[in-house]
Amino acid sequence: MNSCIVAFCCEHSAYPAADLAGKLKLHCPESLRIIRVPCAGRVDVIHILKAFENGAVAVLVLGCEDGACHHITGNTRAKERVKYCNMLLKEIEADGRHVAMFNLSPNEPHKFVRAVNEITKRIKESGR
Amino acid sequence: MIIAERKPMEEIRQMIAPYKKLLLAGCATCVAVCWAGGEKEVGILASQLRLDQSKGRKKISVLEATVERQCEKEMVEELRDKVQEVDAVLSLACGSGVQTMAEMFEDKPVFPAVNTTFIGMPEREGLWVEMCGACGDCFLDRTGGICPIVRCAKGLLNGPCGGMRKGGKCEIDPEKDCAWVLIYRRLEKQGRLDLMREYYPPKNYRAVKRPGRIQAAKA
Amino acid sequence: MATPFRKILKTKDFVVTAEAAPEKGSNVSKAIEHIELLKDKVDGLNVTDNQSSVMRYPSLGVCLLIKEHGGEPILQVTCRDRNRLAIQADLLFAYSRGVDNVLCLTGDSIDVGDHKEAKQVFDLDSVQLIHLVHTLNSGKDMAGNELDGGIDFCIGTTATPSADPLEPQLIKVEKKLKAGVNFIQTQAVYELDELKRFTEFVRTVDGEVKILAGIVPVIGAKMAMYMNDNVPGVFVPQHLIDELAQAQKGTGVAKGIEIAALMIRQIREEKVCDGVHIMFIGREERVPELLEASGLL
Amino acid sequence: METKIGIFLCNCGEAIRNIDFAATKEEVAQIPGVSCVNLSSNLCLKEGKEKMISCIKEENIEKVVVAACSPEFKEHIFRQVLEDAGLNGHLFSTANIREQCSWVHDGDVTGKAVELIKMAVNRARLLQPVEKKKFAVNREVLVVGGGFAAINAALQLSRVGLRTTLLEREAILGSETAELGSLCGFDISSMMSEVEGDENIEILTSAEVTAAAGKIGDFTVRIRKGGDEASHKYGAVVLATGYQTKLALESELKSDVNIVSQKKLCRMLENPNLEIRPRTIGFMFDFSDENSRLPTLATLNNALAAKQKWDSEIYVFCKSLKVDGPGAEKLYREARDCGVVFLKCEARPRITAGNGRVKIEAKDVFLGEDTILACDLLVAEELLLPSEGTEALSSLLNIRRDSRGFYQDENVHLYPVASEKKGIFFVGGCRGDLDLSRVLTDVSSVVVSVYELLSSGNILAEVERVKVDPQKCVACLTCIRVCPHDAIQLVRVDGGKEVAEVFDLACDACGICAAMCPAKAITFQGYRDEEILAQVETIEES
Repeated sequence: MNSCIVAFCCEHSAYPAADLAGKLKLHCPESLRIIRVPCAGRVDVIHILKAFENGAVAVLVLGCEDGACHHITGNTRAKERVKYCNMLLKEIEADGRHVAMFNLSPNEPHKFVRAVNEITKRIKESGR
Repeated sequence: MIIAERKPMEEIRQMIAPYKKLLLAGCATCVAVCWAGGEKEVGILASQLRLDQSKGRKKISVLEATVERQCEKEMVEELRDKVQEVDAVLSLACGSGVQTMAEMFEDKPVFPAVNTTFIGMPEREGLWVEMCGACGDCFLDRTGGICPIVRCAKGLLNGPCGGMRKGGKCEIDPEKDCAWVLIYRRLEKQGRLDLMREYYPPKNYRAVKRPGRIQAAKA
Repeated sequence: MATPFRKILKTKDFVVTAEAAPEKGSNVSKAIEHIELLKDKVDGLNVTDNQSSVMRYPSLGVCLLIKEHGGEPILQVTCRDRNRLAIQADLLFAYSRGVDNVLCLTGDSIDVGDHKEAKQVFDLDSVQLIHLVHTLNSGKDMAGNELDGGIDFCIGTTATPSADPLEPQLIKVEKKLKAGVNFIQTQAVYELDELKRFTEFVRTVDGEVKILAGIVPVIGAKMAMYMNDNVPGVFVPQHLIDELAQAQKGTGVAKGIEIAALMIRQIREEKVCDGVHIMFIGREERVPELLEASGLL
Repeated sequence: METKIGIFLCNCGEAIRNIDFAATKEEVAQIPGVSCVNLSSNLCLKEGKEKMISCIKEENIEKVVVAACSPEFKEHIFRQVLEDAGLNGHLFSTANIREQCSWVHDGDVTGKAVELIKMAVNRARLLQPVEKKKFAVNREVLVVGGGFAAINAALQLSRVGLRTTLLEREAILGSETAELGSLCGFDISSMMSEVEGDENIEILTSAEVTAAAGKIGDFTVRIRKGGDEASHKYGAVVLATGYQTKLALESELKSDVNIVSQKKLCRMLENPNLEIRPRTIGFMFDFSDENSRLPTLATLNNALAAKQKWDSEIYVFCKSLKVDGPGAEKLYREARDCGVVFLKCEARPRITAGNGRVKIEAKDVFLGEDTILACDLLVAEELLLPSEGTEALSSLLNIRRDSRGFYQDENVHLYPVASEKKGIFFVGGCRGDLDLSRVLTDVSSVVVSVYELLSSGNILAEVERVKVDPQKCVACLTCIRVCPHDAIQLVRVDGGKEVAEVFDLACDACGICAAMCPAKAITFQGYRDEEILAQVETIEES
């Protein structure tokens, strides 16, 4: 099973950044699956856990920078939930699985690619 | 409102270790409102258990169900056929819900997945604080509406104790306010400090003969 | 045979008491050592009751030892470990063996001790305990039944003069005074004006009660900060901590004694209160040195 | 019967080369529920759209999936196509096979394209229609405040035909503005008469807000004036409550007669029969509060006035001089040319006062050594603080403030005048250290925003895009507390039970409430849990 990465991308920052990465012909791993959400604050713990249940190896939640969230507290909520998810995963020693949150602006495609590469590196390190 | 907190995964694992098929039963009232055992938490725990592949744990199948209130026999009855299908029930309701479930389905083991902690209120979303200890002999009229039985670490009727920290904080936790300082400030504001100056004799700790039983006069 | 504490309170102008802290275990040799050392040097020896909620040899046990060795024990009773039946029974037993001074305390909370999962009792609190002793003194138990054989305790309690905010503490002290106490042994005091403010207040409510200022010598900045965070009722002011921080290595104890002795002298000369209660936590053997340094021997 | 889904592929005029569209077409045709698959090379142009409309009508497609470029790019175009074909615009899902598939990977990516289309189809299958409706809105505007910003806002709002209420706490309007006027060199008397004369503006003086409720287009504000209180309805609320200043001085110096504020110096300058004229004057600012745009302007104007009137020696102590307002640089040049001495110091000067003189000790960065100046008069540094009642009003209106207590959360999307709550705006000094030119730009942007919202008397918005199911809601108030736009309130349903309800106009469709609701009672059309999880489930099939 290839190491599938699910990325919940906020339509105000991460999704346009992903598009820009495409326009600039930057390279991303093919196993990346982007799911568009109106705000990182919409991503709930159950969505992340279900992604793992369906075979994802890593889940990325990508939202706006602090102080630039279109919905003021969306990115902070997402950060709290990702922290809670990491705790839930640690509880069941699912160290092979990773969930991480990164903040970026819509004009930062390189940051988007760096986030994907960072999570891929973590997967390799944990030998999945 | 009853406040509860989910048990650590380690405890839950030990309880359900011998069983292959489980029913996770949530309750949509108190434990849902305090984010401990509602339909959403049932989904999260079920997902966690399915993902729990560590150290060769055998795959378990998990059914999910949530009833309006698990402390009502008729509502728990709706789960009868699902309970027949499984080896054990993991209830995310408060203690009263778990025991109603255990009573209704005596042939199946029923386990608690949450710890029922106290009767309280949310200070802000995500933070709940204890307000009432259900002592059966309410004392709030004499303390300006602040209960020293549960909000004072020692439950004193003639507070505060000598260990009160600077700034009116509790002896055991510098973050918590000393209940008797709160009472003092409120009674002072209302000009009713005589209530605090009054001597209160030892409390009747048997006001509710445990386990409590209340027979409504009209039924 | 030592003179009864109640008589000392009436006659002596400057009363001095100290503490004999029971140890963990049944070997009482250390306790006896402290008793022999202090019994003739002080007017009364308090025996702590599971101090800081740490399980130890019972307070009543050491009181009987003090009696045997001719000292004047003061039994400390807390409400944390025993409900109203057990406390009344203990008091009957204590009085029957000649221990007739009792210090009524609420007691530290379980969380500061070493049995952090024990069930707290707190059936009574310190004020209710004082009322209870009076009830026993009047020949009845709490349920109103007649007692076979009278009781007559000399009653003491504690107070925290440096509490912040102070008014709630003073309300409680007032309740204790109205319940009727013979003497007060305060918590550790480091600021003279706080002690003065406290004694003035007590005098307005009850003229005869004897006030003994609590003296806890501090032998180092680190210990002071530890006590501020962990020992209930102890608030070492910052200026004292800084002073201790400057003291060179090894002279901490001497510095602590020097500061405490200065405080005792001031209290005595300015007649701020009727005596002192020395609590040299963990270093009972240095108490004579302090007594000497403050001119009390 | 499966819902009929139509897939429309677009190879974007051969711009997408590494996807085999024939194979894709064949494979996606087998997805359950898909009734037709069309390939086009210019789906977003006129010809492509017409073919799409005719296909939808002929095949009576119920849900549409477009596999083409990014939705950020063309989503609105395709929604319009659906509406033209008689379908609800929401029954539309996209697969981004250009930017996020063809362009971002090299080599053949047909496999991934098929998966992305499967994801889009899984989501499309569950989509539900969302209607649009014109919501009537109240066209009256409430402007809170009585200063320069408030008056200008009221004037311009009434000029664009919106009835405005100007609410001032003090007894008279513009009490501080008069002094500010002379400080910053312009005449405000004409403005005052204009606002009193305008019958489109109702002025309520010595009045204050005691309660506020409701949302954009329907704010109910209770105002106490004199003895009685009355409730009024407004479509929007503009806060222009300004700021207040406090001398940044040690307490014992505050009472010294030789240390004054900018306003006091202003009065001294205008006082014709002033006995003694200060020979040397010292100014100080930008030490304890680097928001010093206004103090800089006030200092430059006062220094020039003092130079011309009294020809006194003037020394200005500051950490950095902020002259970014229009005309500020010119003022600074003028001041220097006529002999005002500027001293730049890192640390705050030490001030001692006594026997009629004020001693200032400071270390000038360029001179390098300590300079000690004894002067007759010191104009001390003033701290800019939110005006009285800012905290109370912000809790009444349930809006956020920045870290210094001024209005407007420090969020880039809110600048210049918006609040996170639709329909509430901030103008002028109440949201920070603004010179008068910036206040005027604030006013014009507020007028444009309010006009855009209220002018037509109704706002077109989606109906129940985010909806609370009254049966499942246990009124735990989590959604009301977490909604960043305060768009949810507790209402009593006809059965008497209180439940949460989302106010469609105020809702900004972020979905935070849907994620936080413990009873899963909130549905967010287009991004419901089922719709997100349906996309997640496609991973298993790959």
